[in-house]
Amino acid sequence: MAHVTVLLFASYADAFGTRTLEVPVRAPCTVAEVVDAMRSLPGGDRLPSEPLVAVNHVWSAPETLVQSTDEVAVIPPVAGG
Amino acid sequence: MAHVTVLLFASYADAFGTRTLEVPVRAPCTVAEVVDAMRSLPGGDRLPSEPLVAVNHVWSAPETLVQSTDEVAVIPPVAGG
Amino acid sequence: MADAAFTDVTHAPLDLGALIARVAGPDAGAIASFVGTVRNVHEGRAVTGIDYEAYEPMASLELARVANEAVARWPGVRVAISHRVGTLVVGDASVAIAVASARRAPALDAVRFVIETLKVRVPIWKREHYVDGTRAWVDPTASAHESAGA
Amino acid sequence: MADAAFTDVTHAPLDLGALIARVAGPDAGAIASFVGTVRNVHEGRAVTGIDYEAYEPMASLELARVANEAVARWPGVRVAISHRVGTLVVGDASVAIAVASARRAPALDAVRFVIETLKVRVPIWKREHYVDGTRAWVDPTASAHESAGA
Repeated sequence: MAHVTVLLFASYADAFGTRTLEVPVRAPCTVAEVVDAMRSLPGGDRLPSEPLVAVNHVWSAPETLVQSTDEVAVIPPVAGG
Repeated sequence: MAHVTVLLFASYADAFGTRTLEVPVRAPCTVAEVVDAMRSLPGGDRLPSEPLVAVNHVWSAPETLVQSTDEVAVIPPVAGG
Repeated sequence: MADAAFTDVTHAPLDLGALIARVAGPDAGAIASFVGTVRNVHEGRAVTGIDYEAYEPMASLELARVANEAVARWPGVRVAISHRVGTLVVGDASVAIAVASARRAPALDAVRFVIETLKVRVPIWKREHYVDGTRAWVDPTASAHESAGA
Repeated sequence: MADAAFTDVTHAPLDLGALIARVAGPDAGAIASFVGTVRNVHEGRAVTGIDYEAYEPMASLELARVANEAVARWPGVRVAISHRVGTLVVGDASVAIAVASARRAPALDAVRFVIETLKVRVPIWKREHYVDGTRAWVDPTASAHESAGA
């Protein structure tokens, strides 16, 4: 089955019970499509309406295209400092 | 002769050639009167129109009264930091 | 004197003096700095420590981007930033920033820019440990107040 | 933890770490600091050192007044300030300021207030040494630029 692997951290890793989540969506697709597909997985109800996403270590917009080789991270509200 | 002793520092000490100047004015008098009396002394032409003055370690206005027991300092533009 | 921007994400204790030494130089008349430390209370709850977690490769890159943006915005400044990750106790420094410049205003402005910007852009999270033994991830977007970090 | 305000005018080299230690504490999440150092150029002239002269009893009092005003304006902050006097060479620190507070904004604001205020209020002067052997008192009111200090 086609999937995109998403990195998770902190409260999102707790919510989904994993740090690397296989999201059932076929690349290339948009960041928004990856997030939408995550909502139907266990823990997906804990995502906010528009979570932060980084593609290849760069903050990315919902319409950004994701390739199968990209590193995708769905990121909880940051709280460094 | 009546006088007020004025402490001098930095460029004013250089201008008057001393760090303690006896200014020929009778206390009690105002800060402005002390400064005016300094202008007729050698170096007095180097004073600006309204130099900074401290009386007993507090910044003081031209109309502040000076007593004979006060510590009076006429102070060049400050440049700390 | 070092490059204009030094940044790192580290598990080791922070050393502000070392960061200052990195940015100092005979052309610098001003060195402004900031240290964020773990404090003992957050929204009225006693805090004993904080786990700092980072998405490390991106956090390192984003920290460098913030430093480089400061250098671009205040030409001539030198910036050094270290962010610690791992488990910290009350009083430990979580972030240290040093900025040197010829004059004081750019150094002060750039330090403020760096701390404000890294807090919203660098992917680092903190989980507070409370005195009652519970732990919770800090969500600045869900809270009217800020956390026990700086 | 020390009193809310520590200040001194000293002939000894400054130690920012010691000032930070004075203001740090488990209730502080933020420590902002500033160090002014002698830099190697002023208005295009090469500077080799600076004599700092103070009206010492008043400078000590005025520095304490500035620190206390910062504490009054940003309640809860702790402030430590040291100003060095004597002959300094390029790179030497002439002033060091550390401010701790629960949150970062008051610490950053108070450090800026302290350096800006002490520069116009504390009776300290500097005489720059130029590479050609001449010396001159710095008069900020007579110059479009600032001096080789911070």
